[in-house]
Amino acid sequence: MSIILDESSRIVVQGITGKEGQFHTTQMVEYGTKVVAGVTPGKEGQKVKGIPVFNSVQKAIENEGANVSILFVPPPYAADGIMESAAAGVAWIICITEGIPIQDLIKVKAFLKDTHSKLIGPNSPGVISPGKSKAGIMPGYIHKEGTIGIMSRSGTLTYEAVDQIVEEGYGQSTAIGIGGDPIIGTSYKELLDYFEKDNQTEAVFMIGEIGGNAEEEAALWAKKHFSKPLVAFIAGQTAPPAKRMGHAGAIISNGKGKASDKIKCLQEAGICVVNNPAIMGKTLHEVLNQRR
Amino acid sequence: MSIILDESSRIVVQGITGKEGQFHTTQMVEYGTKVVAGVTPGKEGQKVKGIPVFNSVQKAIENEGANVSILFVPPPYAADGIMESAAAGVAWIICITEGIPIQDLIKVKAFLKDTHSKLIGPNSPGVISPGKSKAGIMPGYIHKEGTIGIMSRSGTLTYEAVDQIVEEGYGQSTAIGIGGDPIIGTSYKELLDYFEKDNQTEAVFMIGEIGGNAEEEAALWAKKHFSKPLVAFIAGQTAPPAKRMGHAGAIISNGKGKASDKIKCLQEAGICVVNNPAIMGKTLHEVLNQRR
Amino acid sequence: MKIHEYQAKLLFQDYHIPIPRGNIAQTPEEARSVAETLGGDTFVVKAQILAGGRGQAGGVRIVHTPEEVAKTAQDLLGKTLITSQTSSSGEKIQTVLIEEGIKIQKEFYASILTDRSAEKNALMVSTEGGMDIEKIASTLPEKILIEHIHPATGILPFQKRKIASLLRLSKQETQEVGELFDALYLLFTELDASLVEINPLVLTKKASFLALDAKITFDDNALYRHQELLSFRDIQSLDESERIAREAGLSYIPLDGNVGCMVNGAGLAMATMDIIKYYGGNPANFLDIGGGARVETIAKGIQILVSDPKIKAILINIFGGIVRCDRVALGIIEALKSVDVHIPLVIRLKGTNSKEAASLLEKSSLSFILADTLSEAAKKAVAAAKT
Amino acid sequence: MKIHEYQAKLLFQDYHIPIPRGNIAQTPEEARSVAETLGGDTFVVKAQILAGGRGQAGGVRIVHTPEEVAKTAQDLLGKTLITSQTSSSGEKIQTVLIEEGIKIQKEFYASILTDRSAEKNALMVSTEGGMDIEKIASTLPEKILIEHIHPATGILPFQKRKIASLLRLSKQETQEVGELFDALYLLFTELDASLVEINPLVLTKKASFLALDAKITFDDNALYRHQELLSFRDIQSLDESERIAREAGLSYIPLDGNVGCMVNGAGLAMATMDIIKYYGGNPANFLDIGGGARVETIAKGIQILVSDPKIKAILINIFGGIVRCDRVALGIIEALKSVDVHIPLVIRLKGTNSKEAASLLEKSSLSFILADTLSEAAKKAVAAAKT
Repeated sequence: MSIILDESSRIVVQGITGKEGQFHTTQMVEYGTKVVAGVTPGKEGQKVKGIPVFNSVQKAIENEGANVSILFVPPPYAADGIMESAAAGVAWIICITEGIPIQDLIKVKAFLKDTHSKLIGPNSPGVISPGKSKAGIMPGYIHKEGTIGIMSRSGTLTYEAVDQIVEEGYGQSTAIGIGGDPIIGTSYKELLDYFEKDNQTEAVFMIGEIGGNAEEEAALWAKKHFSKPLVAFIAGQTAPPAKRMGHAGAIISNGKGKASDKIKCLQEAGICVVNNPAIMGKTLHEVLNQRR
Repeated sequence: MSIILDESSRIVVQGITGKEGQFHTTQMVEYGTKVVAGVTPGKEGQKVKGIPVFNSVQKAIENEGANVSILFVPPPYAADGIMESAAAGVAWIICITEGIPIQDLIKVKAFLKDTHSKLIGPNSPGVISPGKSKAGIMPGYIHKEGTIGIMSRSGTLTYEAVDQIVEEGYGQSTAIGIGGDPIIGTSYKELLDYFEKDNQTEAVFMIGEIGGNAEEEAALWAKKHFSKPLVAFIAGQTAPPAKRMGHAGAIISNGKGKASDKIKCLQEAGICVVNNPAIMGKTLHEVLNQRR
Repeated sequence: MKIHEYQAKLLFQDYHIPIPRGNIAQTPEEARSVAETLGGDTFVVKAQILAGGRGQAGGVRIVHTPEEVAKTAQDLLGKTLITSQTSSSGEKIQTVLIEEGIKIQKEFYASILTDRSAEKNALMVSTEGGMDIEKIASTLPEKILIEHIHPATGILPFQKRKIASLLRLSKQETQEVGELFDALYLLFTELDASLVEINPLVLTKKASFLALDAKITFDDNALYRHQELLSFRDIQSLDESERIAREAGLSYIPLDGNVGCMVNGAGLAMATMDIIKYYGGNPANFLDIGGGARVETIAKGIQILVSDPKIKAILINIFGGIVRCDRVALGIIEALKSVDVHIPLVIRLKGTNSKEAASLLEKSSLSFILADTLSEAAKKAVAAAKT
Repeated sequence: MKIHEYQAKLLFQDYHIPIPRGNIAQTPEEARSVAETLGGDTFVVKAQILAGGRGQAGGVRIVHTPEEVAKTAQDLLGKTLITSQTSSSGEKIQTVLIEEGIKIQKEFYASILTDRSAEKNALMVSTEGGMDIEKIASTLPEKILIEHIHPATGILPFQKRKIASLLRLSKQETQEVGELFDALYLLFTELDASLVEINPLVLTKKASFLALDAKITFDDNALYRHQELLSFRDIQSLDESERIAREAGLSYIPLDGNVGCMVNGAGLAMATMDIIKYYGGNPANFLDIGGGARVETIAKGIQILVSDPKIKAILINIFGGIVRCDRVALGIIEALKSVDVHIPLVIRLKGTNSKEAASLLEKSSLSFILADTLSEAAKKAVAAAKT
């Protein structure tokens, strides 16, 4: 097994007729993903690379049995698209869209509480279970099927980590970009729970960065509930304090969010933290070696 | 044990300085309930029957360690009082208030999703775990400590049932009025889960009535997950169709809500349904006797 | 609280929900004058009653001259209209609404209401306008769309697209109907409605939407924050008994049986009706006197039951809790001083101080039939009604 | 997007949030005229810059005559103000705000902002107005109240009571401050702000509330739906480099190091800065060119780095995914035709078509230092900056 995606995942692409949607649909199909439907309101009846387009997610589900949606929908319409998918009942919603207003996301989070759907992202490169299915924009070929779960807030840094890990001879069970926005769907902590229960996953690599306290929450949870090796890297040790929110923002987060605090918290929870991004793969290998 | 309330429950009375609040506080204290604090904004420093009054639930918790709140707050302020209790973090909120606008309750339900508090009511006679604690307006003396869990949407009909059950020689673990309003906090279904896990409870008597589909949901859940004897009565077989909502209301509930449909659904789930309210106690006794 | 169509349309105007031009009249002369002011060659005269089912009962008529409008108003005003949704005594027409005739392209159904199971408000739409929505639900359920509205978001764009898809609307029409639903939801939440219904919602030949009918029910519990709505309350349209009940704060619903009953608590009241039926009787009403049980309330309750000629016996069933039975007994004795009861009265007082209550009643010079258990009380009442 | 105090106060007025009387001036003459119109014997002249920390830096002055107002305006206008929150080059004052002097009874702090951890908006209040809120948080945390706002309810009465309790307000004041917070929250959500701050919020000697200062930051992602706010954008106050970056859609933050870097993706950009530091160098900036990596974008990025005299070497680190490295290489070659680079340039292109990219770069007549791994790239860049 893997998490979120496997061979049986049936993907519906929201925004399939857009430039991004078309391009990545092709890429996903080439990777072997079962893209069964697309959605663009008003374009029902069209086809993109032979894939039928519907006016609504509900119709895509009724007609093609889609159970995962991926969004390449422009920011003004993306929150609505997420909620449409959730109301229609897909299991996972993967939102690639970057730049969704934060007030929209606050409403999305409230809306999702009354549904059974889980959201990945927004501002995520997507999810890949190598060898099985890819719902995202990551280059599929750098990945390899295997035993390492990867979760990250970043895109290209994840590719770097994947590359290093493959270099050491390991593949991935599932690699997930959880999204770079301040408010996102599924957290590291929740994903750890999935990885814990997943047979294929033997260890997890977490790529964090400054801001928020998602890494700390994951660490505290992992200390109690996660039995597999967990290795982490936190980007942003040299980054200046976030300019965006000013001082009030720093208070509301209780002064959390600094890389040094995160690293300390993770280490206290017994997690191995890599301090040089060039040896992410190597460190993981060492940790796994020690355990054997 | 019992559910919701036991000897260790520390009650804060919201609206303690009002007429109802004062009267029932006295009654509860006489029953042996640990009423540790009262709340009425602007009346901090006063005492009611020796119980300290605070301006906010948060202060009542900080000062007196309250973990259950009961509301005798007039309808215009009740929804706010419930949310205040939830934000302050009491485990159970028991709302006696009748006549809260339904739009307020829709917001309350959304608000509660982000808290760890559970709501009983509104428009509930309250909760009693006989011999231990009473947070409600029911006459304590008719109850007796024992093994039967009771849950009901009604007040006096529950007293009738309790009376009949005691007549047959049984006491109650906990008796709960879940509230007579269309939108309420904790459902029959959720309470069944608590009763299932409660050692003291050997059987449950459910008193339902026409309207909504809470009894049906409980029955479907019980069929799968409830291992103890469950006996039910549904009031309103002769009641006229609800006038309030007109025809549109009947559609939205999918034609559900009729007593006959409810009884059929419960019986199909293997639940013994009493058809004469005069033999609620007797029937429960027979069911328990058969099982032994 | 229900309000009249013309009142609902006044509120629609406040929220910019389009309605036909028109005005009300309470005399044929007023009606003629309204029609003359409206102009045109088609008028609709609509009887203003609170119950539904007007159309089939002849309460909505299309005519073509101000003269005919006046004549129709004359016909309707002061008349009692009996529809499938009124009681058998019907509802008196005190006002008519006269509107311009509208050239209709399509008719739809639209409403917003609270869905107790989902614990949310919901919008309901159907392609089949002007029909009984319950009938559509049973025969053409695929023609009905129900969408729940999250309190943090309001009606979402994807939900508006679903409406448009069901109703096969153009882009321009989708935009228009989306705004109409937003306005309807705003009215619904701001005014604490429990139902707002437009049946039919029409698309005119001029391609714009119009609420041809309008029905609003308000949440009685929220009226305290809408003082402006209280003037809409139409006590006149209620039965005499229903008016007395409302004024006394009693929850009362008349039925067709012969055993009247008066109970404290809605659940016990229903159970009492059920057991009357169980022992072969027929409950004549639902009557919940609530928790207080003051002398005056009890007196009003008995008065209502006594004035119903169908009732042959009365069962009073009180389970005393916080309310003591001896107090209730005194209340009954006091009440019966002011109300003359010519039919058998079965009384069951159970719970707190019930023994004291029984002795009080026995000591009084009035005649009752006392009962101890619920079954005994029901059996005695049913038997008494048969004699 | 940050806006100036006077702009924020214009929006406050729209939402009926009370502010002192006042007006802006861009010349001493205008300033004198504003003061004369205001009248009274106390005036506050406030430099309008986007960064905080104005007060300590001498950007807010109290004077008593229109003459002094003109003189103070003369002092401030055109001057560059360096505060604890500006960059070392400071911010130029182009406008001053002149307001009436206010007699203050009490000073508070009030703000609304988004709490990413709670995934909700929150209001923050403190008894300690006019001070740096971060300092209060570290020294007097019990003087700060933070309340999360549920999107379905807005600010609730119990939360307003908590504010009143902390600030020790009378019933009348509680009512007033409650309305002020409702207005603030409405502004915040309707205009998609990420921070609205009033510091100090004052209770005047006349016992009414007034926003003495006003600070608003908007969510850049939501500006598309607030065209009316775009006129508030003050490009003039930005550094030349920051302006170029914004126009080119680059995410750029200058720092104090000597190794410039240009990376695709924020996470990898931060990791690149970290590894420069790890190998003994000092990153000069954060620069994320995003996913597209068009020739023009790359050119602008290099141009920004080259124009920073502190930078002694540049590291370009690109992990090609969907963006092919050969394309990026062509972009760099093309870009270097228009930008003159006099410092060492270390390039690492990894991922899709990285081999083709390397050969393209080698074939070009330009001089680079190529690297394969992340550590190699960082080491080479750090070494190059030292020479």
